[in-house]
Amino acid sequence: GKETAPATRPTPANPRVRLATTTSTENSGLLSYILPFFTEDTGYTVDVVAVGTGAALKLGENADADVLLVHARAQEDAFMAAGHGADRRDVMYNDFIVIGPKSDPAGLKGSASSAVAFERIATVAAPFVSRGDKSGTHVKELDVWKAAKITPAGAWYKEAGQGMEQVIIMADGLQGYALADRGTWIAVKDKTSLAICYEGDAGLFNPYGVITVAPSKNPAINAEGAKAFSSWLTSARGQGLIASYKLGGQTLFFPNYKP
Amino acid sequence: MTEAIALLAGGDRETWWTVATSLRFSVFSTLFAILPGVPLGATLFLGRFKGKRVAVALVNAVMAVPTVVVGLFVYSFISRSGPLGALGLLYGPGGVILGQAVLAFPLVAAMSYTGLQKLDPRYSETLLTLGAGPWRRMTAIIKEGRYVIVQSVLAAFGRVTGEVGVSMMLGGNIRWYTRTMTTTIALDASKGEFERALSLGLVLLAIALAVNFLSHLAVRDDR
Amino acid sequence: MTEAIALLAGGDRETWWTVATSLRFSVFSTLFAILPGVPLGATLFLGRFKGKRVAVALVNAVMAVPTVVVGLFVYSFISRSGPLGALGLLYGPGGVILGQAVLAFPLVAAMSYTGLQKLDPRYSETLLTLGAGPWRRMTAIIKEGRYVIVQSVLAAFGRVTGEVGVSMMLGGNIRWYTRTMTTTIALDASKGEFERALSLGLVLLAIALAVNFLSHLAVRDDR
Amino acid sequence: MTADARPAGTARDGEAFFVKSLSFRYERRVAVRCEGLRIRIGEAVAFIGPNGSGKTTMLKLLNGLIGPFDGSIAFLGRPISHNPDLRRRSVYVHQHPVLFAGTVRDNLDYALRLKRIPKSDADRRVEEATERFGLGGLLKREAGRLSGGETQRVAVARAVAAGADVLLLDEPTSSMDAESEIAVRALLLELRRSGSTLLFSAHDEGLVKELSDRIVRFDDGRATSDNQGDLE
Amino acid sequence: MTADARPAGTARDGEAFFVKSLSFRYERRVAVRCEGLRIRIGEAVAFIGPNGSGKTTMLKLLNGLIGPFDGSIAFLGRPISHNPDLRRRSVYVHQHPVLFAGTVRDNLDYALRLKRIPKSDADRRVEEATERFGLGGLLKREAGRLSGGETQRVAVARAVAAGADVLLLDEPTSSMDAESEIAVRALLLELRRSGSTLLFSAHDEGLVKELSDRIVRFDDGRATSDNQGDLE
Ligand SMILES: Nc1ncnc2c1ncn2[C@@H]1O[C@H](COP(=O)(O)OP(=O)(O)OP(=O)(O)O)[C@@H](O)[C@H]1O
Ligand SMILES: Nc1ncnc2c1ncn2[C@@H]1O[C@H](COP(=O)(O)OP(=O)(O)OP(=O)(O)O)[C@@H](O)[C@H]1O
Ligand SMILES: [Mg+2]
Ligand SMILES: [Mg+2]
Repeated sequence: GKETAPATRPTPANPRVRLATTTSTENSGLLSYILPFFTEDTGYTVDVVAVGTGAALKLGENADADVLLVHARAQEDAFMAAGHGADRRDVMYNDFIVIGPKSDPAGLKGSASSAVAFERIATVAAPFVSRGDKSGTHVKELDVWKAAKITPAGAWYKEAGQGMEQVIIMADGLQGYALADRGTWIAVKDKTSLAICYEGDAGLFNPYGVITVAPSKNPAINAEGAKAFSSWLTSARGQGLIASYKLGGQTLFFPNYKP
Repeated sequence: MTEAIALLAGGDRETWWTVATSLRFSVFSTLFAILPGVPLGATLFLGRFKGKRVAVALVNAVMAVPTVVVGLFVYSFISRSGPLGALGLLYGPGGVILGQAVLAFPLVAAMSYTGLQKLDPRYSETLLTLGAGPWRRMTAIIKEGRYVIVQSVLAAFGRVTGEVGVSMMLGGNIRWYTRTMTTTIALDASKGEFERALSLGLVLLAIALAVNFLSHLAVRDDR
Repeated sequence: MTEAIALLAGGDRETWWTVATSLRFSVFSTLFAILPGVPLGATLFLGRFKGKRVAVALVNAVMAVPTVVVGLFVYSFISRSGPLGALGLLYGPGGVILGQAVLAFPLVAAMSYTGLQKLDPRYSETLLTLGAGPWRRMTAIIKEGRYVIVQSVLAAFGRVTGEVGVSMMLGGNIRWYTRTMTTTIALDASKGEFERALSLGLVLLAIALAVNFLSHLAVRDDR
Repeated sequence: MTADARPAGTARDGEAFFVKSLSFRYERRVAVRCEGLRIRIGEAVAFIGPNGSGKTTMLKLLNGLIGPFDGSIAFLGRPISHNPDLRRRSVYVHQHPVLFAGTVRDNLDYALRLKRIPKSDADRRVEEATERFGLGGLLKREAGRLSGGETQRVAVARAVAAGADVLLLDEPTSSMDAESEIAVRALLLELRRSGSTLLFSAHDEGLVKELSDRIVRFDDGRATSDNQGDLE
Repeated sequence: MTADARPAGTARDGEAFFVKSLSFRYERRVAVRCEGLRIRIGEAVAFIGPNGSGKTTMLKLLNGLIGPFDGSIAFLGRPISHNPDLRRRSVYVHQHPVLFAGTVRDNLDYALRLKRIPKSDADRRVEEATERFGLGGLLKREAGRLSGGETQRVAVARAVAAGADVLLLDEPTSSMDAESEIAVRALLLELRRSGSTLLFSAHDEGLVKELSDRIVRFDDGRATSDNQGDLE
């Protein structure tokens, strides 16, 4: 773009911020939507490295990222407790849903809770594709199985060990069920023949956090940039933009920063 | 390194199972890649037909196609809505083996062709003058170039053992079913378990090393 | 196919940019892989030292190491907390090029070695008897085996152009910075955009094909 | 068979090769040029000339191993391209021959199999060749590891055993010791007497004098026969 | 230099090769066995014997191209392993030589460079070799594409031009035409007169008679010299 308003755009000393995040924020299109505004407002460009949740945290631990945007509350807390992070803030949330064949062979619709829904899947041994990768989604799925007092095992339970998108695609290929986050689902759903079979359980809450990596870990960390990103994302402007991002007419993420 | 040894020696049942599965897939897919690959390489070498140049370049170029594209390509055939969907190969061992064979076959052909290239032209002339037909010439030239052929087979084995894209895409990395060394490694890497991933990489290297040594016993370098 | 053409002909700026970036990375990394790889291959061929067998097997076996492991290995050096962290190569072009070179270098060495293998032993004997030292013998044998060397370089180029693991791991697939054809394809495939991924795969194949043809003009097959 | 019984354009009675207006080039340089040459069945013809004059090239052309060329070459009355007789009835032995992987015996057996000699006949032929060429000690040896002269002896034996009746031999005794050379000469004389057609190149005057009915001289690629009337 | 001035165990005055209790095997078969052999500087020695008797193997052993072996071989008074004189002063030419990529001239130049002949000297030598071996027409030709005899001529020329004074030639004229053979013979005679040491294998009696001071006979791997007193 042309430098129409050079005076309004700040020029930080170290203008590149490196964000390690999970694939869901990148692939849902949220980051592509909000980051240009961030650059406009602050002068920072963000290098987005989209990886698995665990890998994102590991990159933070190794100081290879300046700031993280992830969704795995327990691991995030452990990360902070170990002193790897400087500051953690809630940013936004969406929810998990159970997807499956449109015909819904296990009859999940109208289940009282997610645990009940899972129980029905296990009862008819309908194919179920699990993330199996210790991601936030996987941890949540295991919680639900625990709540249903079921240890999933057998040929119907496919522990896939892949990313959210791939698991949805596999569930489609196998005509089975899967637990998915709504953001990724909305982004991918047109490529599948699946439908949402269960949603709305308060237990299926999926919160995202932004963590600035402790600057003391390495001199190369762009601490100012990380802070700027974290503050901007939790500012009224950032929160407003998150709320305004829609895909196919649907809101994907709900801002929830509380100072 | 120590972790790699610990993983295996410690008798982690799942690691051993994964190693065995990887080997099984690789051996079968290499086999299925050799069957068309070696004769194709030999035919490219012996043949004097139009479009030979194009064929050679094509076979060479296929190496640049990412494994995930090969995976997608095969996927379009074996997916439920694909022509071979009824066979139910997707997300099962059959799918992985088929995909890996499709991946390795041009490699085998290209490397066989290149290797045979350096064979003394008097061999094929002698075959011709003694009246060998196309089939005999092919088999004889494969025999003369067996050292080179084994090298190309080893390379193919290495390639399928080490690739991730096809195994992920067509096998689905399903635990106790289609999970291989490489998909485990990819999973570990995505989980941030970098040390474990590296250790498993070393195990893979050790396996490949062993296979290489064994093959040397079978066909000795005759220099 | 039509979509592939449409993507390029339609002048999608990002696609073109990605193609150019891929080529840039591949060319440089192949270059850096050749520099140690070809001499190593030739040395393995000429040398009569202890442990040669092990060295050859090792170089061959490295092919079986998944690219993501190579990526992790290099990562452990260029991570900010690694020994080369200060160079700031991670998640930049430098990191990808380094990683790809590390990936391709044993391939170049192994293929050069195997190719030279079939060279008439009288060549090295003649060099020896004429009093060529190790360095001269190496350069002369590379010249005699240039056709084979070019083949191995092409294979390396194909390999780095088509690999995903290293580019993903060390480049981070950052848009307008380190995004390559293969990482784009991997991303598309993961988003379920199979047609687009396949189309880009075809583009990649076309590029590799072109490079193969060009190389044939440079070094003609002298059979 | 009489010439009259054949359709027009086929060989005259007993004509092995008929070459006309031949010209062959490796890249740009012309390596062989021949206005006309007729070689009758049963003839023994020596190709002589200095190094690089085109003898090897001509022998390979006559056996259809290299091409394409300008002009025409006929074998037994038919063009050599797509001529089934060529592979069935003639064989070329390289100046410096190569043997296949396996033992010397494997090499002989293989050649016989290629020429479709029935198994019963094959064993007898191998035995005969072994005796004639003094291969007794070599039969079980690895063929790729023989000395230069041994290799040449086995290669000629392989061609003869395969039973082709048109032999194209490129300096067949150049690497042989005196004894083998005498034995091979005697053998070739015998083959000639029994009606085989022999074409061979040689620098050795003794071989040429003893064995050839006729000489074709090569000079810088130009092949000319001593015999007039090769071209009508 | 006098023998007395040297430490014990070194060569007698003018001793090129001294072989003792040599035995060499390819895999299991013994290919060469020699109780003792002494070759003086300036001698011309012919290696003769039937095919496969070990001539090539012996020449390669003497030039340090194959190994390991049992027994000892000394060149100019020192063991051939790690003997810098070996590469500087002696050269072996294959029975069927190969030339390097590039032109014939490139091949000559390259050999001279390897032997560290100064540039000024090199051009003169190439000219000389060209004239002596009649290479005029070949100099600019692609070396890999020459005929058998041409290749052999260039290979011998390359070795001679490189200025080694101990030449090991394996059947050096076997593929050559009469004219080249005469020229090469004359040249070798001249080299012998000027003090070079010549070891060559041959089946050609003429070459042996004309050129050799002495004969070493090979029989099934056993090398014995006509000259008594080789072993004290
Ligand atoms: N690479 C090899 N491996 C095994 N055996 C070999 C090898 N090269 C030669 N031989 C054997 O060693 C013996 C001596 O061979 P060599 O080549 O020295 O014979 P030669 O006297 O030079 O014969 P020629 O006159 O035919 O050239 C022969 O029996 C031969 O078959
Ligand atoms: N593959 C090739 N490419 C180009 N030129 C070649 C090739 N082979 C031979 N020639 C050239 O063609 C000419 C004829 O070679 P040819 O081998 O027929 O000679 P020849 O009469 O058999 O010689 P010799 O007695 O040395 O064996 C020579 O000038 C030679 O250099
Ligand atoms: Mg010739
Ligand atoms: Mg010999």
